[in-house]
Parts: sequence; structure tokens; C-alpha cells
Amino acid sequence: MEDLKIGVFICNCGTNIAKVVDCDAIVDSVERLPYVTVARTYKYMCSDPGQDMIQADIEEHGLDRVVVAACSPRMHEPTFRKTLQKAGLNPYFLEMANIREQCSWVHDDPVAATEKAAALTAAAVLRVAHHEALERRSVDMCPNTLIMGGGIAGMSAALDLADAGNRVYLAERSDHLGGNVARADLTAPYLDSARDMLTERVTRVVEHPNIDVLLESQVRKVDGFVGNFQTTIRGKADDGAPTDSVYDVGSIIVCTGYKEFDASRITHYGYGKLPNVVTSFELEKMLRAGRVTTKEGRVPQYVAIIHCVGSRNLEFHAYCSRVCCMTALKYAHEVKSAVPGAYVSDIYIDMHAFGKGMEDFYRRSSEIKTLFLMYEKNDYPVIRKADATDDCDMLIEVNETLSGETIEMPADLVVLMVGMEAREDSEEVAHLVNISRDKDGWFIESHPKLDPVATTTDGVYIAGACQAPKDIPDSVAQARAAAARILARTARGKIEIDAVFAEVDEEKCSGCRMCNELCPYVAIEFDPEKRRSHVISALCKACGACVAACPSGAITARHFTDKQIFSEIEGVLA
Amino acid sequence: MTFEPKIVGFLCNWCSYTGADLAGTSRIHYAPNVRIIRVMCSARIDPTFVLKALHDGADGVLICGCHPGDCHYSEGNYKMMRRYPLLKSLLADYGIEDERVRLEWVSASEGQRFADIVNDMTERVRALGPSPVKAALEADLAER
Amino acid sequence: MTTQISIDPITRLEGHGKIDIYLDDDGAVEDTFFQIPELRGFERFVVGRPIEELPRIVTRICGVCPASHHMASAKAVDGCFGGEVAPLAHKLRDMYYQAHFIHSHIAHFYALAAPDFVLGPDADPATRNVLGVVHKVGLEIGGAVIGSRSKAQEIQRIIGGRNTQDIWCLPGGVAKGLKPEELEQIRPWVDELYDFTQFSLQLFRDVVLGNAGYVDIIVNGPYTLDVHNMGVVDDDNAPNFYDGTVRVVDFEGNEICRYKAEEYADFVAEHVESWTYLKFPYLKKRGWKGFVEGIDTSLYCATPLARLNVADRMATPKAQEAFEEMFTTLGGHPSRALLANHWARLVEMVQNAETLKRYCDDPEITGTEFRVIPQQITGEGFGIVEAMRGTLTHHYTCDERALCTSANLIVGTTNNNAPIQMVTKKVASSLIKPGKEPDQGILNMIEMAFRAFDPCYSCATHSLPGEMPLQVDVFKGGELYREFRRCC
Amino acid sequence: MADDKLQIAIYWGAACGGCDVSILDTDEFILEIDKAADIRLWPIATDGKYKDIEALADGDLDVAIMSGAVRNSENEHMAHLLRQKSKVFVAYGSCAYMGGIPALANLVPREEIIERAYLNNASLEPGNTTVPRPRTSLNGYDLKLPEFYPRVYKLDQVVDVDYYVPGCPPQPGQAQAAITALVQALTGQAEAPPKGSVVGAYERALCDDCTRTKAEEKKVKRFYRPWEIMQDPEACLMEQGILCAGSATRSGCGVRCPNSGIPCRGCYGPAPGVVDQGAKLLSAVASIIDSKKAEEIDKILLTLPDFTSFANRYSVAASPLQRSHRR
Amino acid sequence: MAIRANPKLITELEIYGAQDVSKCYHCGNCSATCPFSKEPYIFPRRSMRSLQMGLEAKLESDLEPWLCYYCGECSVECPRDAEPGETMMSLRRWLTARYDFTGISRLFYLSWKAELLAVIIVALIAGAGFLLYGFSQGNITQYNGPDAFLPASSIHIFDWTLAAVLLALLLTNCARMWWFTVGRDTKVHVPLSAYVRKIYLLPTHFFTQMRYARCEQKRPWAIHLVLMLSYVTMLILIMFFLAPMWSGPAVKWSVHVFGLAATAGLLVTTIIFLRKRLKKSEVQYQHSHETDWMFLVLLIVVAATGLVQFTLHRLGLGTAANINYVIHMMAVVPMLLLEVPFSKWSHMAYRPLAMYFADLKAEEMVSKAREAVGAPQAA
Repeated sequence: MEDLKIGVFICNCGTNIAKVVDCDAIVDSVERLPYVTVARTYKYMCSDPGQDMIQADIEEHGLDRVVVAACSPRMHEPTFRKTLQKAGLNPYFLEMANIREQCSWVHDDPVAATEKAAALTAAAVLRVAHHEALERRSVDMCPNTLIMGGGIAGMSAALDLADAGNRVYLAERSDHLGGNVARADLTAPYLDSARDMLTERVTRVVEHPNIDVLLESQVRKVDGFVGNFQTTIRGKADDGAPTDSVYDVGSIIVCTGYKEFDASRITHYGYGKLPNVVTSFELEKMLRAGRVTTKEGRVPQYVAIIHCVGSRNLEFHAYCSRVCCMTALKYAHEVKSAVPGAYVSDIYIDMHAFGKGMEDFYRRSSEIKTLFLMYEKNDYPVIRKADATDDCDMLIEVNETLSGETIEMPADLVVLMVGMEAREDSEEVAHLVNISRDKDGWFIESHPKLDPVATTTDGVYIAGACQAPKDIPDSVAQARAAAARILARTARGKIEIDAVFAEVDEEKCSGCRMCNELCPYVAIEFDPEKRRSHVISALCKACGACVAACPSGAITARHFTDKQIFSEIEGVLA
Repeated sequence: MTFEPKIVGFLCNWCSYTGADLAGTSRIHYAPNVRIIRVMCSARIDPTFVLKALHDGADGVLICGCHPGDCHYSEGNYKMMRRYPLLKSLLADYGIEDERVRLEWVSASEGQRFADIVNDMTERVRALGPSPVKAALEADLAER
Repeated sequence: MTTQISIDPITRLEGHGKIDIYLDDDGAVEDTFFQIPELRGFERFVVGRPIEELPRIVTRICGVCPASHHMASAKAVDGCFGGEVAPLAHKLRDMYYQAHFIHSHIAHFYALAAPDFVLGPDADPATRNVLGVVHKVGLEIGGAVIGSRSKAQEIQRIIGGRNTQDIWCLPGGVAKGLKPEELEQIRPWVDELYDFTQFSLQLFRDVVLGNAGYVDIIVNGPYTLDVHNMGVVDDDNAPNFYDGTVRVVDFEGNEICRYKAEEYADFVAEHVESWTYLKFPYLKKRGWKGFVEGIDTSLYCATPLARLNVADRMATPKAQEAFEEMFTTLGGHPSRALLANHWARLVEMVQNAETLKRYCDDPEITGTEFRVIPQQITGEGFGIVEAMRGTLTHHYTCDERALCTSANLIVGTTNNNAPIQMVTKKVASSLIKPGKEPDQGILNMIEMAFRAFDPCYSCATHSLPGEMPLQVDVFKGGELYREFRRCC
Repeated sequence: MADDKLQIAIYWGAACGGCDVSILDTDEFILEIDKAADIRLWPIATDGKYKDIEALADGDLDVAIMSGAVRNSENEHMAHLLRQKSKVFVAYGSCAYMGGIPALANLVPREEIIERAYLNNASLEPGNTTVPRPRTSLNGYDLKLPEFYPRVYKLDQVVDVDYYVPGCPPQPGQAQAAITALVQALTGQAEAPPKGSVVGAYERALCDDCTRTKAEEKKVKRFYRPWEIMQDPEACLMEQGILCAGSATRSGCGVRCPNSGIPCRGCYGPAPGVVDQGAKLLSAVASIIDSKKAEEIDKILLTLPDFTSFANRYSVAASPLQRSHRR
Repeated sequence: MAIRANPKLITELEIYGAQDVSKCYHCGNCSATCPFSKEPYIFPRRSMRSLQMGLEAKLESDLEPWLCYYCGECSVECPRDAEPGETMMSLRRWLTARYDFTGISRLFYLSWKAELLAVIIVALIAGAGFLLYGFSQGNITQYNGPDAFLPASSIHIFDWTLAAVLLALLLTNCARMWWFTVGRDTKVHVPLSAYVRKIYLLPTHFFTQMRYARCEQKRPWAIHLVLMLSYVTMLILIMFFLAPMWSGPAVKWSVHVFGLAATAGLLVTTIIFLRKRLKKSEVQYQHSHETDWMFLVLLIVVAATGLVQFTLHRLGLGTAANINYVIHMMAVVPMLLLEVPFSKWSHMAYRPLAMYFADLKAEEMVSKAREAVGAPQAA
């Protein structure tokens, strides 16, 4: 290897790293490694002065490789790559050692932590020596966008994109727009009508010249990559027969929303058995119809609302569905106005009233004499039929935690606040656009705080309740954020795609074709003339499956070559 | 001084490495014995890496990828899943104890799980003592 | 104080066979020890392997006679699957094996034996080798020798895919058949080989029998042992190298026993001495009686000569003629003249060539039914063939997944381990007497004794290379004061 | 002997002799060697004195070609000696290159080898308890046997090797080519290949020369052992579920095994740049397993027993897991 | 065993004055500020909770409302303006109604009209009665002497009869109170000995109201004490020293000093209370129930007419004195007859009783708890 000059920059991250890891000790240990020309520590390497320092060192010492030992590369790799670029160095001559998330934050023994941090840094140094200069490729960005799901989020994103003059394909599985919001009557906390809100959106979407609304359509196939997706959508022809059509888009927003929890899965609420135990959505129906009655058509005197049905428990979903609490309060108001003199009780675990106007809404709900009964997580209330002598239809037994008493609450109508669930097709969708889901089936954003709109697949964005339970304002906000992200890109017209992909060395390829089948992106082509396989780099997503599988070591993964990983192994074990 | 095993961890970038980062951001403490090497996908993990790690003195190797069905590259983790039993049989034939090499699925949201796995594995490997590959070398050197 | 003479094949440092001769103070031979100091352990490390792979592993016991191990192994493996084998496969294997015998015998006779007879025992060691022979008899003959050897190999390659480190046999048959065009390719070579065997016999008559000195050494030298003979014969008691029953005949010509492969353990047992890695087989029913000659001994030879000694006749006409000519010259059948082994090889070669011819004319030989898929795993198999250097026995067991659970091997040279011990002592005693200093002669005599057996310690120890180099160091008072050496 | 002639030694360590036979099998070529060089040592074919080799000055030998692995101190001593005396030291054949078949013994304890040979097999003298010992004193004679290393080493785990000629044995044509190339390099007629390179073989895997047709679809629900099916002689063995090491093995043997209906077992060693042949074959085999369920995968693998001895048939001593070396 | 909730109860309590209970979201500030809120009697939050849920059975057996003197701190502290203090007050009213078996109390609390009507009727009957009796046997001009219009002896008898009736009613209610709060409580059983041992608590609390004294501001306690003592003094004078008071015109200082002092006390305190309630100066006086007004009004009328009576009598204006006396009685009779057993007055009895019972129960619970944890016996 030619004579290299490697600079190693170790970040204290304030005290985040320095309080456990002895950064100066790392300097001493890496200085002994081959090619290391400079090694220093700094308070905040990612800060401007920090980056300037790196830049200065590159110029002053003529560094040709840089190692930054700091936070996770998932956090700041792009930052420091830019730094290298600014200093006129190929950005891929950078290697980061993750000594924060995977060291100082998870270990308390300074000695062990420092030893580990040193090993990780050494590995980075050995690895970076084998790095090659890679060029990012710039490709045209198709301005069109596919939006999967015609709910409030989908429509909001669609309008922003379309207003900016971009074509939008809005694919909706059902035969109408509006999604779950269309099932609601009023909205919390201002009790204004969901319907009015929707009609305005739907009319604009339907009439918009730049939006193709594809009802009863399903996305069947997504090929290509950011800026250049080919999407196959199956819709209905006029004669009702399914037809596939292909749309070229540059970006995709997934707004497939959520599905309600199936209340019959919880037996002790007797949903499905007791006629007057209904779900929140069934109540919405009544409210939209303006008549709240029992199945027998009587006007209910006692109405009980049970919170967290399917949410915040051990058996079903540990997470909070986020909107039910306020919706329940909304019901208290709506029921009281629909049935004057009705006694409404809210049986809840905790009252989650975050968000604008919500706490006040909560106060108002108690002022209208809603009775709030609190129960412990997993200590479900139990509903039973009341006796003939009782003046009510059902009795709900609750271990009421505020009083410490076990009480029996009379009820004529019980409303179950069913939680939100990932749709059963979320796995299918995830595979389609190739994004990840968390353990509950919600789509995973690329960064929970800093990038909650993008996904791990470049060019695919998520918005609304398909990412996690969300209320209308949050869904719309996320949708419009996604739209903004896309517009920012389409404005530039071109996009850079990663320089990292696999390559076949035709001098080594024996044409055994072991790799051909392996590629999920059909990026590997076999040339029957030459009897060699080769990789179509634009399609390659650099997973490296073929690289590991090639029995004759003829395929290399740029930036993840065997050499690079071997030296990393040597480094961590040094 | 008690034996502190050196374990090399190969983690896929999208699920497991992110999960490990999450353990960090959640300040979940775990044993410092695992040194993590990031690969884009568990499918990139060439069995040679594992052999190489053991050859270079690792006492254990931990392989983590997305849960089956959740691979960022949709199928990569199945490729690892298929290599694993063969790899294990190979290692067994060379006298490498079963618990030294381990494949686990860790999603981006399973920081705690990752920490638990690391702790558990560290204990098991510590109980096994240094890797026989190292031992063989020392035996040879001793003979010289 | 005793004097120790060690005879090391290329010095003690190479771990090849080694002979220690101990003299008493008068300088008479007290005792000799022939040691094989290496072991490789095939019997152990084939355990756990898929049983069908053994024929492709055990060939590495010996690179000189891999085909013998391949065949014995293949037959043992067939046994593990119930023994059903496509009839055509047996023919092809036999045909293939004849070719192997021919090129192996050619190599031995011309590269190893001929130098002594063609160039004479006293020729300069530097030239006493195959190249020397070539120079002497003339390049065109040399070319013929090399050509014939390679033709025999080529025949083997065409039939079985490879001419060394064979791969061809599978349970129930062989991996490939013989295509008609392939048959036509080898047919002319077979005829040439037959002619070459006749030429070789003639050469032997001219060079050896024409030289009274040689005949005398052969018949009356110290190279005789009163031990029995072992070899594989067919139902007519004619020699068969690929298949048949093992027959043991004493040196007076009476049959002691005959057994089938699966019975080997009832008839043969191996004695272990702690000073050599090589075991000493003996006739089990007679029990181990030590290194003794005589009609009651339990020791036997398994050599080309032994094969002809146990045979009543040859299987083919021209070979039968050569057979009769040889034993008449030797003064009767059976013979104890160890040096006649070289002649016996030439006689066998004739039968090999004639058998090849016969197969070439067999209309079925190019058939396609060369393998059947085994229907059962019976778990135990025995394979016995005649290797060039003696009867070769493989015995395997396997589990229900057809993975090898045990393997036992008794190879050609091992059979002759005890006789070699004895002939060594015999020769040494006849040469080293009080007052008679050991000299270059020792080397020649011992060399010839060894060469008669053509011992292959590669086979024998599953470790050592094919041929047998020798070195004699004579020590007095532990001081080396004379050395003679040669390699073959 | 004339000075202009190359000085060559050919020698075997723990070998079967097949490598020497493969040189003999170059037939007429032997005569050319004889013309071009003085063969100072070649136990299998020519006379020669070990002491002469010892007597040589360092580097007097132009080429030393050594086959066989290192099993005991004598093999090792000889390797050192030849290395010391020679300008170019060639590891010839799979045993010298990777340990070869003898190195399969490295997968079992040495004690068990002894036990199986002398204490526990079908044809032992009844009741035998005798086992060969390094030293035996018998009627006052002190008989010695060399002591053995616990495992088999490939040559470069013992001495510095310049070139490798793979194969078990090397295909005569290749051997001839390799030796010719070396001779030409040494006589300045050609440029010497870089130290450490593998000569007498190609740069691609066996599939490149294998004439069997290879389809894109390579998925199997089970594996077949060669005897379990009648194979299609035209199609790739792997596609038929028959384990074949070809895709992970350097070409140069002439594809004789697959052409004869027998899967490649990899005697020519890994493809260029590959660390472990077995690991690479492992990946390849895993790629064709047609299942996404761990249990099913295990079931499929039941049809592929004892993978290790196949994947590392000739290269156990070369496995990274055999870290042992004596240098 | 689950307690049945009655969501309607909260609505009923509104009439008793608890308007804002539902606002409470159980932060617990009230209980935290209240100096009396101590285990095992934590209030007002718990009472608020029981009320919100309408746990009638539980509330009926609670003593907590009586332990509250309505200093008002809790209501001040409440972040939700749920008026815990007032709620406790309302609960006291509700309980008074509960203790009363006749149902009259409930009637009065639920409808002030009914109460007013009752007062008027009783007053008229009383007036008419005394007039008829006077004319039937005496001379309206005569205050004392043989043919006095209303001779002291007869009034005395009347007083005692009335007292007997009232006492009977009051005691039954007290008995019911005991039954609800202590008697039927299955969890805590108070042994007879304890009743005897702790009996001293009754007079103590009754006469000192020492508990009230522990409230933060002392004035309310002082005023309340004066009012109570004046009232009691007056009661004693009437029941036992009627004759001496009657005799005149010469002043018998032995009784009159007390009489005048008590009257003064009554007048001053009632006026203070009225002013506070009118001005709603402090929390506890912000929400006045009709019954509160009625009680004060009757009280001040009685006191005033009593003072007038004294003056007229001393001046020897017989006729005027007699007429005023009838008027005086028209206030006294309803006040005693309606207030003592059925309304606000009754708390003079219930409060000390509650203290007494609470103490007994607490003692029991504590010792129970001790057994539960098996605390070591004192050596």
C-alpha cells in the first residue's frame, strides 16, 4: 500500500463520551498505528470549530484518510463526509468509530470502555487504510410522486405536491377517499365536523388537474430506485376487470393509515355477545346519524366509555393509541348533547390530554359531570348483564384506583375505545416499497427525531398513522412535511445516489451463476456469450448478499470489501 | 484476573446496528466485551468473516440481522439463516463449542434485547474460557 | 559391547523404513529389526464420512497403487448397501483394473527391477536407474516402455476418468460407462500392450535367463523362505485380481484354507510389536508363533509369485504358457525363489493384456446399465482385491445414514511384513559373520531381497512413499565408520 | 555435472507418492528434465545422496520441489534443509499446499488414531494390548520410533514457500507447464511469477471450464448424494442437488471428476484471493437451499451430512480454524 | 364485594349545596391542606370521590364530613374549584337528612319552601295556642301573679314537655347515626369498654370544640364557641331558672347577669354570621343553604324578642310584655321543634358524637393494623 497519512479525530461529545472514555488514552494508542499522522480530541467534533479543525489538519498535514471516533455513523457520517469534501478529499476516505452509542453510553467501567473504544478506533484506522475513492452518481429525478393511501394524510400531501406543479398518483384501495377520518363525526377538542374538513379536501383533490386519483387500486410492484421508480398499479378497467398499469415516479409516500383493534379479541368486555357493548366507530356511526340508542332502540340512561381497548396492555398492544382519550371526551360531550340527562362515565387508565386545547377540553368534560373512573393497566373492568331489579342493562365491575374501591357501575350502553393497529397488509406494503416495520408493524422512520418522515429506503416517505398512531393534525403535518421533502428534491432535478454497490471482477467470475438468483433487485445479469455475470450498478442496493455468496470471490462490495472488513476484524481484536 | 472474552459482533446496518444504537440512546448498559462491526446486511456476512475472527483471536462471534421478514433488503437475513446451520456444523467439526458463535435477530427497536443478548452471550463465552483456536496456537508455540 | 548396524532408507531423518542389525562382540548377527516408524490413521479419520466417499479418500493411502485401494474400497462400500451392483459395472471395473496392473508392473519391472538385471548389480549407482536402462537398451525401446506405460494409463483414464487417484466407483456401479467411440480409441492400444508383454518376456529371457549368474542367484541364493502363499483365485483356481476367493497354499503346494472376503477376520489376524508401527499379519487359526519358518508356521507371503503359487493355472492361454515356462525353469510349482517375483509380474502382465483384449471384444461392454441405485443400507461391507504387492482387504461398517462407523485395512505389503523381517535377518546373517566385514555387497543383497517383495510402505503404513530406498550405516562402538547407500 | 545445468531436488514429505507419480506421468517430459537439469535428489526415481544435499552450500539448488505435508520432525527437518539449500522452493500438490487428505486427521484426536489402529479393529491378534512406543527396550536393544506432531501441517506453516502447485495430484500437463515456467524463469527466458503465487493452475473457478450447462434457477428442496439419483450428465451438478466443490475450486485439473460424473472435491484449492475454500463453498451451498424456515432448512441439511470433510476435503490444515503453525 | 355506584347521587347532592364535585380530578390538594385529614380519616378527597361515584352506602357510614369544620382552606387550594369544603358541608346536610328517620329533615333540605311553610305553621299554632291559653285563664294585662296571662309554671311544664319530645327525636337520630357509622360496620367492632373509657370525649368536644380550635384561623372557632355557649347558657336558664327570671320587677342578678350575657353573645355572634354570609367574605360563607339562613334568622329573632321581653317586663308594661312573649314563643317553638332534630341545630349533637365515634373506630383500626403486622409486644 502506498504511504498513507491518516488523521484520527476523537470527539468528547461534551461529557457524553469523555465522562466514561479516556479520549487522550485513545490518542496515545492510535498514534502507534501505521500511517497515523495526527490524532487529537475535541469537545464537539461535529461543531463548526470541530469540523474546521479536521479541515485544517487535512490541508496542513496533507492527510489522505480520516477517522472520526465519535457518535454513530448513522448520526454524523454525512456531516464528516462533507467536511472531507470541503477539504478536497474524497468523502469515502472517512471511517467513523462509534464510541458513543456503542461504548460510552452503554458501559460504566472507564477502563473497559476505554479499551473497547481504542479497539473500535484502531479497527477504523486499519479499515480506512483500504478505503478507495468512490464517486457518487447523479441521476435524473422524476418529479412525479406516488401516494399510497387516500386518507387525510395522502390527500394533504397530494395537494401540496400538485399545487407545486408536480404530478401525483393517488392510489386508494377502497372506492372512496377520506380513509378513517371519513368515519368520524366531530373532532376533538373544538367539536368541529370532520365531514366538513374532508369535503373541502376531497373536492380539491378530485378536481385538481395534477392529481390522478386511482380508486380501488393496489400497488403491485415497485422497481427501480430513488428518482426512478417504476410502479405497477392494478386498477379496475371500465368493465371492472383488473388491469395493471405502470407509472414512473421519483418518490413514494406511504400513507396507508391504520386499522382499528378488533374488540372481540378481549373477552371480558363481552363485545359481540352483549348487544349494547359497541366500539367507538359504531358510536361514531350513531352520532353521525344523530340517534344514540341501545340495540333495543331505548334511549340509554347510563353510558360507559372504556378506554385503552387493545392498547397499553400486556396481551395485545403495549403502546398507547394516542387519540382515544380525547375522542372519548368528545363522546362524553356528544352523548350528553344527544341524550340530555344521560350519565356518562369514562373508565380509563391514564388521561392522555397532550396537544393544543386538550387539557382544557378535559376540564370541560368533567364540568359537564362526566364521571371518570380509573383502573390499573391489565386489571380490566368486567361487564355483566344486570339483574331485572336493576335500573340498568349492564353492570361494569371496576377496581377503581382513585377510591381504592371495587365498584359496580350501571350502564345501558358501553363504548369500547378500540386502539389503532398496523394494517394487516403492512408487511406486504413494507416489502413492496422495501421499508422496515417495528415489532408492532408500524413503519420505521429513518430517524425517530431528526428524520421522522423519510425511511431507510431513499425516495420512500411515510406519513400519517401507518408510521404510528396519530391524530389528524399530526398526520397532516407529517404528510405536508413529506411533500416538502420531495419538492426540495424535485426542484434540483437531479439526485445523487450512493457510490456503494457491488461489482463482478470478470477476470475471476467463472460463470457458475450462484449469484444470479440471489439478488432481490435483479441487479445481476448473466452474459451467455462471455459466460460471466455482471452487476447493474444502478439497481444494486449494496446489500452484499452476492459478495458473500460468490464461491470464487469474484464479487466485491464497494466500501465493504473483504479487505476492509478483514482489517476491521484485525483491528477490534488487536 | 478473570478471563474477559473478546467477542466480535457483525451487525446489519438497518436493524441490528440501529438497535444497538438505540440501546445507547436509551442508556441501557451491557457488557463491554462485544466489538461491533457494521455490515449493510446480514447477507454480507461471509462465513469467512467468522473463521477469520476466530483465527485472529476472538473467543466468540455474534451475528445479528433483521427479524425474518423484516430485512431492509427483503431477503438478506434468510441468506444468513441458511448459512448459519452449515457454519455451525463446520465449526463443531473443528471443535468450536456451540455457544461461541450465535445468530440473533435484533430489530431497530430492540435495544434492550440487544443488551440482553450481549450480556447473556458474554457470560456463556466467559464460562467456556478462551477459544480452542487460540489454545492450539499456544500449544504449538509451547512445543517450539 | 554390541555393534549396531542401521540400514535406513535415506537416513533416519526421513522416517522411512529402517533396519537395525545387532552384532555380538564377535561380529555375528544377533538380531535384526525392520522398523516402520509412521502411521497416518486412515482407519480413524474416515469414520463419520459418507461411506460412498471412502473410495475417493483411501486412494491417498498410496499414490502408486491407488486403483487397488479404490477397487477394494468400492467393493466394501457396495457391501454396505446390500451388495447389489450392475453386472456391467463389474466387467468395467475388472477391465479398468487390468490396465492399472499393466502400467504398475511396467513401472516396477523397468524402473526398479531392470536396472539390476540390465545394467548389472555392480553398475555405478549414479546411472543405475530407469534413465540408465533407457540409455542402455536404446531410446526407442525406452520410448516403447514409457509409451506402453502411458497407453495403459490412458486406457484407465478413458474408462474411469482418471489414471491416478481414482474417482470412478459409486455404490452399485460406476459413475460413467464406456462409450463405443472410447472403446474404439483404446482397442488398438490393447493390442500394442499385448505385444509389449510378449516383448518384455522376451527381454527377460534374453537378459536374465541368458545370464547363468542371475539364474543361479534366483534359484539358489539366500532368497528363499519356508513360509506359505496367499492369493486370490477364481473358481478354477486361476489368478483373479479384481474378485474371487482368497486361497492359502503351503510351500509344498497343499491348500491350507480358502475364504471369502467377509470371512477374512476368521482366517487372518495382525500381531503388534511396540517397536514398529507396521503390524504382522498371520494365519489366525494357527496363531502367532513368532518369526519362524517351517511347515507349521502361521506366516505367509502375498506377492506376485505367491499368487502364481496358489494358482493351479492361468486364466488365459498365453499367460498359461508363460506360467508353465516359468515354473519349469524354477524347478516346480510352487516355488520359494523370492527373486522370481519379477518374472511372475511379467506372467501376470500377459494375463492382464489378454483379459483386456477379451473385454474389448465383449459386445456388452459399451452398455449403459453401469450403475443401479442402492435400495437398502445394510451397514457392513468387505472388499478384497489383489494389489500388485499382495492381497488387499478393506472392511467397513456404516450407520443408517450411510456414514462410516468403522474401517479396517490389511494391505498388500503388510502381509509380507514378517517375511521381510525374516529374509532381512537371513540375508544379514549369511553375509555378516565373525571376521567378515560388511561391505557394499550387503547393500546389493538386501536391496534385492527387498525389491523382490517390492514393498510399498506407503500402503503399508498408509503413510510412506511408494518405493524403497536403502542406506546401510555400519557402526562400531556407536561410531559410524562405513556407509553404503542407494535409492531406487 | 555441468554447471550450466539446473540443480533440482524433488522430495516427498508425508505423501502418498502420487505427486511423484504425476511427475513420472509427464512421460517423455522426464527425459527433457533429465536433459535440462541435474536431479540431485528424487527418491522415487533416481539415485541421490541425502548427505550430498546436506553438503551443498545454501542456495546451490536452483529448485526444490517438495510434495507431501509435514507429519513429523523429520519431514520438517527435510523441509527446512531443502528450503535452505534452494533458491526456489515449491510446494507441490495438495498436501504440501493445504495439508491434503492426510490433514483430515486433524479433525480427530491422535490418541483415537492409535486406539483404532492397534487396540480396536476386527483383525487384531485376540487380546492384543501392545501399542507402538517411541522407545522399546528389547533383549537389551534400545529401539526408537520417531515422535509425531499432534497434527498435520501444510508446508508454508513450517517453511517459507515461493510457489505452490495445486492438485491431488497435480495434473501432469499442469505440472509440466509449471515446471517449464519455473525453469524458463530461472534461466531468464521468462519473467518469474510473483512470490507466493499458485502456478500450474488457472485464475478462475472450475465452473469456467466445466461444460455442464448452468441455469439461473438454482434452488433445491433437498440434496442428493451421488448414489441417490441417476444424474443428468449435461446439467450442473449443484442444480441437481449434488454437492460439488467446483464453483469454489481453482480450475486447472481438466475438470476430470465432473466430466466423469463425480462431483469436484476441490483438490486444486480455493479460487485466487479466497481465504477459505470451505467457507466459500458453504455460502454457495446455502444460496441454493430453497427455504425460508429455519426448521425446514435444518431438514434439508439432513440430506447433506458431514459437510465439513467435503468443504475442506484437502484444506483442513489451511483452515483459519487451524491456527497452528510452526514458523 | 363491589359497592354499587349511583351516578344520580351527585345530582341530588347539588340541592344540598355540592355544585362542583364533578370538577374534582383528585389531585389531592384538599386532603393535603386540611389539618384534620389524617389516617384513617382522609378527606375531603375521598369523600369527594365517593360522592362523584355515588357510593351512597359508603357515604352514609362515613364520619369524615363531621370531622370537617369548614375552615375553607381546601376550597381555596383546589385547582379545579371543586369546592371540597362546601361538598363536606353539603354532605353534613345530606347526612343529617339520612340520620333523620322521619324524612322531614330531607324535605326541608330539598325544599326551602317546605321548611318556611313548616316554620310559619308551627309559629302560628304556637301563637294561637298561647293566646287561647292566656285568655282562657288569665288577664292579658297581668304578667305576674295569680291571674297572669301566661304563668311561668305552665310555661315551665310546656318547656319540659317540648324538651322531652325533642330529645326523643334527637336521640333516635343519634342512635341511627351510631348504627350507620359504627354499629353496622362489619370491619371494625368497638368493644363496650372503649365506649366507657372514651365517654369523656363527648363533653370535652361539646364544650371546648377544641378540634375547631386547630383550624388555621382562630376567629371562626371563637365566634362559634361564644354562640354555642350563649345558646347553652340560655337553654339552662330557661329549663331550670325560668321562675327566678320570671319574678320581678326587681332584678335577680344571679340569673339575669347570665341571661343578659348569653343574649348579648347570641345577638353579637348571629349578627356576625349574618354579615359574613351576606358579604360572602370568606369561602365558608360563600354558599349559604336556605337552612342556614332560617337557623340564623330564628336565632336572632329569639334573642331579640328575649331582650325586649326583659325590658318590658322590668318596666312593668304587662300587656306589651305578654304580647311580645307570644311573639318570642312563636320564634322559639319552631326553632326548637324544627331545627333541633331536623336541621342545622342537630350538628350540636352529631359533631361531638362523630368525634367520639371516630376516635373509637380509629383506635380499633390501629390495634387491628398492629395485629396484622404483628408488632412486638412491649416488654
